Amino acid sequence: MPTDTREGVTELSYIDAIHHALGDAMRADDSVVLMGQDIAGHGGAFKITKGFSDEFGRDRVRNTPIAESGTIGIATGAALLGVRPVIEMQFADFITCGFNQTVNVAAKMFFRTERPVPLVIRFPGGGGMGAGAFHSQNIEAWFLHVPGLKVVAPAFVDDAYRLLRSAIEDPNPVLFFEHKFLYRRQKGLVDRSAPVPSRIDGRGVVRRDGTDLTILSYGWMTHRTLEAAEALAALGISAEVIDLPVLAPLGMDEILESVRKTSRAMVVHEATITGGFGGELSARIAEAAMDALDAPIRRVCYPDSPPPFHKGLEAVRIPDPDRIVATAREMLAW
Amino acid sequence: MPTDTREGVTELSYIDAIHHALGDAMRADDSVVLMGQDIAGHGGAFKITKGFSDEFGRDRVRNTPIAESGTIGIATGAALLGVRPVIEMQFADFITCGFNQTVNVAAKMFFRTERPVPLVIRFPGGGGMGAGAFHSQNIEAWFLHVPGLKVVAPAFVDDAYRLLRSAIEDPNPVLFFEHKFLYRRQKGLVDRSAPVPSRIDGRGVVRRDGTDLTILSYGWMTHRTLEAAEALAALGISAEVIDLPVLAPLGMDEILESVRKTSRAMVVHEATITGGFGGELSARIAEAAMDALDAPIRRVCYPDSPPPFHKGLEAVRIPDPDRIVATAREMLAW
Amino acid sequence: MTASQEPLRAPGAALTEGSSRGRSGTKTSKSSRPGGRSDGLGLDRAARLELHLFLRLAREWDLRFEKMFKTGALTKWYSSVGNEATTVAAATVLEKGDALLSLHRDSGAILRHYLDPDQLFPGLLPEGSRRPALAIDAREILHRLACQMLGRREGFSNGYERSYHYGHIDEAAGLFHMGMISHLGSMIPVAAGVAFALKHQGTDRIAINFIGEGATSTGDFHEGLNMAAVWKLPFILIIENNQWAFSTPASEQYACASLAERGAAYGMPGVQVDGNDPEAVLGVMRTAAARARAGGGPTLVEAMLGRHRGHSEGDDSLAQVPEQELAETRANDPLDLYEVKLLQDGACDASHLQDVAKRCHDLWIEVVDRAAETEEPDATEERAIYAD
Amino acid sequence: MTASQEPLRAPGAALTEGSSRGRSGTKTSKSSRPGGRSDGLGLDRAARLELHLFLRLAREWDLRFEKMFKTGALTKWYSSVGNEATTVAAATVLEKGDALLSLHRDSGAILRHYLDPDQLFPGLLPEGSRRPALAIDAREILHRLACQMLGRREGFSNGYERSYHYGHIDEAAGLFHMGMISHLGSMIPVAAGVAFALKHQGTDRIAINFIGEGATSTGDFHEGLNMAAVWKLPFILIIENNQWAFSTPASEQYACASLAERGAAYGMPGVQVDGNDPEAVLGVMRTAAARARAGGGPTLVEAMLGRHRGHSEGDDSLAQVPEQELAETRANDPLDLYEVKLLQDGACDASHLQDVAKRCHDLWIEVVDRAAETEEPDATEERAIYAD
Ligand SMILES: Cc1ncc(C[n+]2csc(CCOP(=O)(O)OP(=O)(O)O)c2C)c(N)n1
Ligand SMILES: Cc1ncc(C[n+]2csc(CCOP(=O)(O)OP(=O)(O)O)c2C)c(N)n1
Ligand SMILES: [Mg+2]
Ligand SMILES: [Mg+2]
Repeated sequence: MPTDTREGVTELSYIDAIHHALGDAMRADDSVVLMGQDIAGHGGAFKITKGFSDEFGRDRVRNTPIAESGTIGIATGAALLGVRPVIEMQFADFITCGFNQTVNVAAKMFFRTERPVPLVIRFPGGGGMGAGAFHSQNIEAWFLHVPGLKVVAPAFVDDAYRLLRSAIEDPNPVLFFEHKFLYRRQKGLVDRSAPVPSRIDGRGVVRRDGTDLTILSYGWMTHRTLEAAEALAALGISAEVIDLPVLAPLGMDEILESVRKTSRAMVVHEATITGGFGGELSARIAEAAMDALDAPIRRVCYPDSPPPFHKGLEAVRIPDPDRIVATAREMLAW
Repeated sequence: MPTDTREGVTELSYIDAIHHALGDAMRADDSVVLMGQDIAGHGGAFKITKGFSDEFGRDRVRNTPIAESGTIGIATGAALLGVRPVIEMQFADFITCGFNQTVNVAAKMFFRTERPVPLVIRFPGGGGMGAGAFHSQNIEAWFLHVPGLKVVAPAFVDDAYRLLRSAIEDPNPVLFFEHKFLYRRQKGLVDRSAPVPSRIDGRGVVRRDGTDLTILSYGWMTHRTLEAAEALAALGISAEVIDLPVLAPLGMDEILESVRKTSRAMVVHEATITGGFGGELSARIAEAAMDALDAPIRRVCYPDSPPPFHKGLEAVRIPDPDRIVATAREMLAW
Repeated sequence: MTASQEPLRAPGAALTEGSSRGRSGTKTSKSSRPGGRSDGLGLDRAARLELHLFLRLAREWDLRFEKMFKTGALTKWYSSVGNEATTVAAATVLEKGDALLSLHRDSGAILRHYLDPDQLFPGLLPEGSRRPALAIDAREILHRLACQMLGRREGFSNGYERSYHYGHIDEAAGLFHMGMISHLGSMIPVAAGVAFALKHQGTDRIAINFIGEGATSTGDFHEGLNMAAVWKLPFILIIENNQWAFSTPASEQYACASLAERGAAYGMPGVQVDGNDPEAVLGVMRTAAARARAGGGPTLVEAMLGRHRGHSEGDDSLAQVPEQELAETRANDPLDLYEVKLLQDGACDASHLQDVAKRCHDLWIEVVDRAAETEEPDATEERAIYAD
Repeated sequence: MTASQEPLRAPGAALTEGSSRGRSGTKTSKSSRPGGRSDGLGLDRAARLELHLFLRLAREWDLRFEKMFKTGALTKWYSSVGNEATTVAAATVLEKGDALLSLHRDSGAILRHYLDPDQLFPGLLPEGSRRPALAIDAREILHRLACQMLGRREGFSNGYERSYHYGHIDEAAGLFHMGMISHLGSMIPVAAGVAFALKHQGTDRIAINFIGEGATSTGDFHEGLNMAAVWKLPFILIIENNQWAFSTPASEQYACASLAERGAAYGMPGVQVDGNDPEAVLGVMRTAAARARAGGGPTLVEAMLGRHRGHSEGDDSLAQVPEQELAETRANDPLDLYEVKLLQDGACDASHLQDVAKRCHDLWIEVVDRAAETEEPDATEERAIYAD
């Protein structure tokens, strides 16, 4: 990990950006407390919190027992009194063991009692590494159907840093989906001294301008979409790529503006297709901009199956630039 | 409850249909076992299993401790050896405490091991009774995003009976959403001696023919949609109402055929809008039949909030015939 | 009998015998009540009459709402009748800045923690070692509480949450009260988390939480208590063991000799106490609270109670309780027992008891009538799902 | 020492003292091993040498895959090294029709339950009271097992599941084996459910399941064991307490004196045993299995082990284990200890041990090499999510 130099803009990997966002937030605000399995000492399964228990002490960097529900419950209770817990799920998939605390206790607390719950849960998620059915899932859609939660899924390093800082300041429960595949592969410039918004709020971010179709994506898939856009350009098709670093709450203005401009919309995500967030996005577009559409809205997603273990079996399921390109061509040819 | 007369067709309430489906399945197949809180003796919170522990014995009608995860886990294990457990959640909302067992153990078992899990979980769900945030939720969308689960949500009494019988015969985990509001209000004719399919499989069922727009719904909302269609007819608008008694797996043929005919599609559900199944339905239609559409696809759903306790606060949130009518009129005027 | 490593025996606490564990249809703890040996606790008359006042206050509260339920003015009611000795005594150890996390049968704890009896009934109680009251306007908070029960706009949740599902936090007064969500067990980790914050923030404040014996079967009971023990949190969980969960007897809920034994499974004291004896409960709670404040960590308290009412009013779940058990339960009504004891001890005379009962009864008529006249929630008002 | 109501003391079982509970950095169970007093168990030479064979077989299995991991032929490996005495001995009580539900360090149990040593190594073991073998083609099943580890098409899950996450059920042979899902604790209720079915279907068959001490903190541990106890299921849960969960020491996982004490919290026997002594474990398991078969319900077994490897190969989690503890752990390698004991008792000579080691080593080279030559899964094949 780079040493802690907070001056100016530095190039960081996605995982280092998360490491620094946590560290900087801990330095900026004493009420921030980290909880998770193996995060003290060892530094967590991905070593993101390495060194923190030495720097901040074991009172603020707390190993938990293997108890996702207990941990989220305790964090929620602590948040009611102004502690700002940031929980690391060892893998995103394990949230199913803390599901009730997340969707019924933390998410509904403000609506029920008007008492804020400043809580962040970090989710190292996603596939691409042959990690099998329980270490590869993309499960954000469950939480996008839960009023009261905010959901973040950065594709880029600067977003990973800034949005995690914002998430920690936000007085609401924020689920922060980090993509494991990007951890060491994705790099970018981060200005750690720039102020960040104190609230999480979502809108589409145009990552590539285009005129023929709009492709929406988030997380790892934004990068595959950008690759596909590059390939499409070579074919003479101009794709506008919109990244959604925040999935909830999500303003639609930028998305609709783009779709109105290009007249075609595609959604790409790694989560399984049925009931995924692509349906929601498609529906919102179909509702608000159907008049502008020159082709059906298409979704390029994981098929409806659990993640298989073998990399070859997994690879055919994860959306790739080829599928995106082929789908875009069908849309243009429609 | 009507006494057990299995001959011919009888009129039953929705709740009695469920009672009889369970009883008839227990009689037909010794391997069916009921598990749930308070289901023996007392007969469950809704008295659906009243009398069963006397008739079938406490070995087959088992009170469980308050342990949704443990119960679903035990049922899953038992199902691996050919027991056919039917679990009653006391209220649908409590499934969050057994979420991991449902989505990770039961749902994925067949894909992972090719070993079937013949398991039914019954969900008394839905609102309309001022029962507050934890006894009113409509949470089917979470499970529609989980490959390997089948999901049923009958609106009509005959479907409630037949689909529950089919669900119990199906070798897969089936989540059976019963709407509490319909329990005693909905009545219908049931032929308890007619054979039922041994598998759950979904397709849209046209409950009212129409030509101007297609409205898709399920559960309680199918009835409100039918009421709305009646009101629309008085306004000279002919709505085709398609009920979806099975949400997963869902064939789209009937739906698309209807939409192609009417050129307009609306989805009505009681679940909160963002991330709800309406998005999926809308997306499928937008993908497969956009060329046929004369108006944007609209969703009439619960707004993004937890269910409030007070009936007045709840009433303004649940889709009602007025909202459906108003939306239909907008679509026709588009 | 306690199964803990460090048996908690508060002076004079009337601990029931683990071997006589109350089970449905069998001998319950009540039959083995060793009688209220309160001497060692050192309670003076004032403290005892204050305890009694809150038992009565809570009882009359429930009776008022039960009546409303019967007349149809309420559609649902979960009764706290029979739990008062435990809940009132437990909340008696709470001080300013402590946290109360209550369940559905804890009106006694709520009233005890919120109220200053001198504000409500000036001069009714003698001077003496009474529990210091929080600086809260008693009438005002009772009005909101009653509105909350009725789902009115002026209730703590403005009609958005049902009865005991609200939270009320008044930092200035040092009041932290968070009610329940329906999902049983869920609030145990949350309460432990409140205790964590209190400790983490450097105070010696504590959090207490209640749970029925049925909800001890939930995973959150285990995860919450285990973490509370490992993190040595200033937390007390009180099991209100009324032997029944809805219609399910304790024998179908757990197979251990006593739930107090689970303390040892987490490395914390576990103590079983006669929950019908407020002074016994108070003794146990004092020890547990002192331990928590001193950094000694959590305690599990199992208060043995009887089932006086059905699960909720109007369901027929009481029909599952054997008649003999029900008769015993009624013969061991905690309020009756305590009144007899006070009379026997000469702590008060019958006219005091009548006076208290009448005042409480009248208070609730007045408070609830006033609440019933307030506005229903306004469905056109916005209610945010996010804090901003 | 057991905290159970009915202490399980199998004849000759080497129970460690609860008071000397192994904790990271402190005295572990191994230092208080009372030595293998196996006499009371009545094991003859054949039975002991069979136990040993499977310890060695499991050890060599792991060493083979560890080697492959080091050369990069495997990307992930969870080692069972050090757990063999517990897992092999536990599976030794399994009979035809019994169910094994294994975790990530249970190759010993799997191999023991699947294999007939006479098929693999004819004449190697003496005649005597050996465990009856299932009628399974040993070579065939080992081939599939090795393919499973390598993610090959011919593995039990056809490459769809990783290593020990598969299930293999062969009704004709009376083999029921279900592996794990990643979510720790989840399989405890499932295993209890398998036990439920076995009981419900009128058999006297049992189910056994393993869990690490870390996973005892999960809600499913609690819900599963509580229900197993209330329903008196023929179920044995064996905690492989190697004192560490990934990088987290037991002291940060639980605060009770021993996990065996949790038996009492559920009303079932809880017994702590020296998990490095296969005969001690076998004794405890025999008592538990007999109890389960007779309708007496479940047992919780806590086998005290050492942490010989990191959490998974190649992570640096072993760095968290204090050197002194690691040295002690290695000095108490269960395989070494058992070999010394067999030699001391004259049950075999050194050449037998060498012979066994060589045969096992060679077997795995052959089996794994053959598996490594098989096809990768076919990504164009359909894999159904629904049974039909
Ligand atoms: C997780 C969960 N499952 C089921 C229920 C339904 N339920 C509500 S109260 C109750 C019985 C509670 O019994 P107990 O814990 O003993 O409390 P008591 O009502 O006896 O005070 C049940 C099963 C629930 N609220 N939460
Ligand atoms: C519910 C859940 N949370 C977290 C994890 C991540 N995880 C995998 S193994 C492990 C440690 C397990 O320790 P233990 O139970 O002691 O078993 P051991 O590996 O020591 O045999 C953890 C935390 C998991 N698999 N499941
Ligand atoms: Mg109870
Ligand atoms: Mg371990």
